[in-house]
Amino acid sequence: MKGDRSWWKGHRSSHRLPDACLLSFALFGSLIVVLTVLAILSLAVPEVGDIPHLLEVAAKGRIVDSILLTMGAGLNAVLILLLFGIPLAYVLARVNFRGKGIVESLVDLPLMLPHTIAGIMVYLLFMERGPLGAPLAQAGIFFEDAYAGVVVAMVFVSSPYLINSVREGFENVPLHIENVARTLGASRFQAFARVVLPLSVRHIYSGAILAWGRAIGEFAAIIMIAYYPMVISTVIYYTFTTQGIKEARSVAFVFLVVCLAVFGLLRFLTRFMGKYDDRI
Amino acid sequence: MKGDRSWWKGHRSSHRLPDACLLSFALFGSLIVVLTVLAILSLAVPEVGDIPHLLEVAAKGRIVDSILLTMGAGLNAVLILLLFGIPLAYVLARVNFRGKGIVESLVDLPLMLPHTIAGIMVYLLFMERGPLGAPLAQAGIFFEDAYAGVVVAMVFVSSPYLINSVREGFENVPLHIENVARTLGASRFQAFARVVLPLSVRHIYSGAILAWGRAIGEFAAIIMIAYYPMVISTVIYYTFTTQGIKEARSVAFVFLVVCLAVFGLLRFLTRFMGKYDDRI
Amino acid sequence: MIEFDGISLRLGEFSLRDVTLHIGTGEYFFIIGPSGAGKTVLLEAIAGLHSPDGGRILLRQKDVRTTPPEDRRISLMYQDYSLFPHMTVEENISFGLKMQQVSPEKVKERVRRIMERFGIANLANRLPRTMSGGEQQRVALARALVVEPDVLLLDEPLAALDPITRDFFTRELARIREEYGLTVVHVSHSREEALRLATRVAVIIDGRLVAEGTREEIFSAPPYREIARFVGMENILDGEVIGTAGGYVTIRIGKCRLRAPDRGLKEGDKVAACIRAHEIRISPTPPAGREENVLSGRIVSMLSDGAMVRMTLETPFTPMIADVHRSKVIRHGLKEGMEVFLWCPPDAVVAAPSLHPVESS
Amino acid sequence: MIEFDGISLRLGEFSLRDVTLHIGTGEYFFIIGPSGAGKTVLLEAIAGLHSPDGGRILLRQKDVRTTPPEDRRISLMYQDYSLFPHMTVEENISFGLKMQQVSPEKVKERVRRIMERFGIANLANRLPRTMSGGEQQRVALARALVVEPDVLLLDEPLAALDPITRDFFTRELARIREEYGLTVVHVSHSREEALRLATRVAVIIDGRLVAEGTREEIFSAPPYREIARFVGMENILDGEVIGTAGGYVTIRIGKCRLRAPDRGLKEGDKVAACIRAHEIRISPTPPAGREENVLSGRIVSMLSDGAMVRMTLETPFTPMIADVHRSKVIRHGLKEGMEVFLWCPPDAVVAAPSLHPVESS
Repeated sequence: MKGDRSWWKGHRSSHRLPDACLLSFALFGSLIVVLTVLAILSLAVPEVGDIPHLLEVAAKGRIVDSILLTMGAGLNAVLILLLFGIPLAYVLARVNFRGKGIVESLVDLPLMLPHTIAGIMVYLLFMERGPLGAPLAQAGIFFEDAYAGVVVAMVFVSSPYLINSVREGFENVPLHIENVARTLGASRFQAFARVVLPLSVRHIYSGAILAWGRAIGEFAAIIMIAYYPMVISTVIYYTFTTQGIKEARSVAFVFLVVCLAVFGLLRFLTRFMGKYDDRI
Repeated sequence: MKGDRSWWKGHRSSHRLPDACLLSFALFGSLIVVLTVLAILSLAVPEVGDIPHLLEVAAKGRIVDSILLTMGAGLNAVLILLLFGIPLAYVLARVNFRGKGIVESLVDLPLMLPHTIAGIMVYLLFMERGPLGAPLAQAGIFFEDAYAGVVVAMVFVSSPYLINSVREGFENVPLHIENVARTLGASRFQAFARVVLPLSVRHIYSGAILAWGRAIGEFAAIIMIAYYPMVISTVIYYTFTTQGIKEARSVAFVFLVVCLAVFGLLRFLTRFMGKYDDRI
Repeated sequence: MIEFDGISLRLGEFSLRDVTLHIGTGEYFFIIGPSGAGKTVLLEAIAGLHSPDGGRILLRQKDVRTTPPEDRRISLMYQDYSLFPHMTVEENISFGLKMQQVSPEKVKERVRRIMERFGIANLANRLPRTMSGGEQQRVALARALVVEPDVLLLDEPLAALDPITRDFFTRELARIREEYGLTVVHVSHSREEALRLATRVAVIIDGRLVAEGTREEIFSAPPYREIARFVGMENILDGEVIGTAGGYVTIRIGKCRLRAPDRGLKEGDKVAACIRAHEIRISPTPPAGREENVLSGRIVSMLSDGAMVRMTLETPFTPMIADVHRSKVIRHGLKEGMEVFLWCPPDAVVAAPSLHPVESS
Repeated sequence: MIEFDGISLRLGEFSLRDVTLHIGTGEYFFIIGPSGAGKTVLLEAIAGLHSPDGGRILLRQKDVRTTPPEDRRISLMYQDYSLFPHMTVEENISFGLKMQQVSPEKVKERVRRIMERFGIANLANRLPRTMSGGEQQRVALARALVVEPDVLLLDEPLAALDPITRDFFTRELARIREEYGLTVVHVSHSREEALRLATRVAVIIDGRLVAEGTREEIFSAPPYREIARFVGMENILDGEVIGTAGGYVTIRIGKCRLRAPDRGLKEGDKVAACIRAHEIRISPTPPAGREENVLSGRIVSMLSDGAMVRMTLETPFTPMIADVHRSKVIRHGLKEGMEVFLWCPPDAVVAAPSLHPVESS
């Protein structure tokens, strides 16, 4: 390395240039970033070049309905996850119990599970003859090729994102603060509701965004139980196989723009949240 | 809450029982875990009950080939990622530069991108008429319905897992240690190779496992560019649509068992790695 | 007021082992010990935040095994103050009263009064992170005291303050205890704080209560070598008891002999002779009329900081440290390199055995 | 040896602003200042780990703008020692020599020698995390010195040690500097360490070098009020210069007047009169023949720690602290609550203006 360095040794700028090692690392590593940029461009450039066709695709009722369905089912899944995930995350953050490692593995399982296996599992569990699907069908709730099936698949695959993020938020609230609240007369639930929860708002919010993003992007697990109603991923795949890449590209681009816009908005809203958890 | 607590107040054990709040949280939160357990059981129980059929499926040449293909392509993707991801992760961990936020977003993009959009992007980029596919086809490398297409799709979707994990490992190595190595006469590359890299071994390893798990589980992005050769996810989906749930369940179970066995083995090997990064 | 009866408690890497303790009403009880010794765990056990694995805790003569922290009327203040970062000063102080369902008007009135008492009324609408350490400390105290506890637990309350603010709060704590009639349990590893505040002192090492007594007993006559080291006795000379007579023991250290008050030792015991630096007298000639506890040595270094001069001396067995008043140094013409005599009164020598006796020749 | 010429450097929340400094060969140069003042950044800039945004650094008379850290022959030791956790003690110490392509036999020999010098030969095959703080400290020193630097940078090297080990290493550092003929730059905020080691002292506050001088100049006659506070002057009384005559200034503090040596002040300047606690004499009657620098006060508290008694006194303007020898207390029969007179010689009063003058009436 010593020899390599000579080329900039004579440099007269007051800022020393990064050394040869860093530069070659940056050059090498940037190839991955360049790949992503190229991928975006190869999707975006032809679409932006043919705005009329793009608008035509975007205005199709089928596409709009599908986007609304996907976003709505994602939101639905996140609400269900918040209800069950927040208590679970608190227990995992604050209690040490025997078998905790197993519970943690089970929580993380959908992360590592191949998506089609997840799909098979959800189908087996919620199909009309399935152990959960059968009794619920009696109650009038159907999952096969139904909205509820989309939501259930989304809940399953996105649960680790929400739980782990919320848990991290709870763990970041110092135990000391909770202890002090207890000694001042708060029951555990009061301490949780008045102190721990408000101080974790940002983590809960960003966990919800992550889970929502994962949910609306799911494909494999959803098509097993609910090919219909078509979520947008299914529409993209269906269009690709039936109408070819040009049509599919347009649908994909519309969905990408909607996704980026919504994520951008959600991230922007984060700014207006309490910033207490930055500094505790 | 105060009233609720009375039921255990009379308890005489020397360990106080967890309070009502914690218990109800645990009860509520465990529903998510129970869902996962049920999902595993509904896949595993019938299969374990019909061992002969299972063995028959597992022994099919098509299944074995597909599993080997999937695992091998995943390994291939991880090796490519290590080559480019480690330098990128080091730069992100140690250098602050203008536009770093944008680079980080680009690195994370495949995480949040709906899988079918990722598939469209990879297809556009690497199809025979694509901006990268065309020149590489000239050089004799084809991606459409080819092994290289599987690998490229896997690299794209699993890159954030490796890069973020390795970066975290590098960030955990205190800058002070690297600084001391420099003052003792090590160039930046020597300090990286002799000090930073060995201290990040566990993070690199677990990042590689994560990326590999994500790669072998991918479905949507792969089928766009390479329906053939069939990775195992494609086989499961194909079996599901052509032969029904019973056959698909067997294939899924075989793959699940292989995955769990390999992950278990890989995690077990972690124990024999240097533990220095626990305590720095 | 607070009784520990054989308390054992494991909590990750910290533990308490068979701690028995009695803290009376109105005491200012100090708990000292090295970090990681289990001091904070002990406080938290008093507050009800951990349940002991074994033993009983009595509070106001009642077994509190099943009393949760919120029903114990004990306030706890940590070193980092642990203010609620999302609440203003006023909301922080109101929190405890609101939890106790005090009516809003009464809350307002009591909070106003205590903020005035602590001189923080002007901070009412500030958030904790915008305040200095001293201000945070005052808010934390007000929050702890507004609920009118009769026990106040302090976990290194002064460690995060600069020396001048620390000095101020040391006096403030003494005043508060009287004003509110509190029983205070104060965890620290500062010798100075203990000297200024404590009525009684307990020493915890490795989860065990190894000594308990008045501050004079612990600081002037530490019962064990480890404690002598911890409370900052400058000279600790390892030796062996070779005789006892008339309430004194004779300790052999190398070729020298030191007399010290007998504390139940017997011949052959390994002990350390511990001597504070300011108890050692230095003179260029053998001290007249003294035959015992005289050593010879050479001044290696002298360092003046104000009225006292700190000397390091080479002696036949170990370097020793002596603090001598500047006037003495001038009178005797003491200089670096000089051969001198060291003397100290037998009553200033503390014979302290080791907590963990080691085998040696 | 080391020259800073108008160095500016921003690094996250730390910054240096226009620092000019000259450290001569063989000096033991101390840099003190509150935490976050930029002390560590300054050391790292000397080592070449940061490039200044403006200004020049000269090392051995050469501009080192383009010299990377590995070519500067400067060793750096952090407070946490930063041993390589995956290498044994021997590998840690060998690292620098290997990087400099010294032949394996020579590496072995030089590492063996320095391990013996530091009494750590028995630790050769241990990993850092298995060792005590003092052992780690010795390994870190050996690793820094085996490459034979002529400059040693120390970042709070003693802060993590217990008092007794710290005392030992303070002496060790002084010895090492002589033995190796080093120029040492030592960052700390301990006054005691500076008093024992420094040949020269610089004070950094908020990234600016606000004072530089011999240790006597900085500690006995701090040029600014903030420094007086930082170096632990116990009494800091804010007032105003109302006259200058014969090399002395008169400072009005409330209704009292104090005389102090003139340091270029003029009438109307706001200054603080700073007095060390041990410079204050206390007597029950007005001191004979003294007309200046006499105040009246009342003893609020007395605290004895060894030979000295620390008193807190109420005076017409502010509480004051005085350290009085125990024999004086007994001779004058001083007691808490007593009305007394305070006196201090004009030469012991330091007139220090503020670094950041505030507007006041």
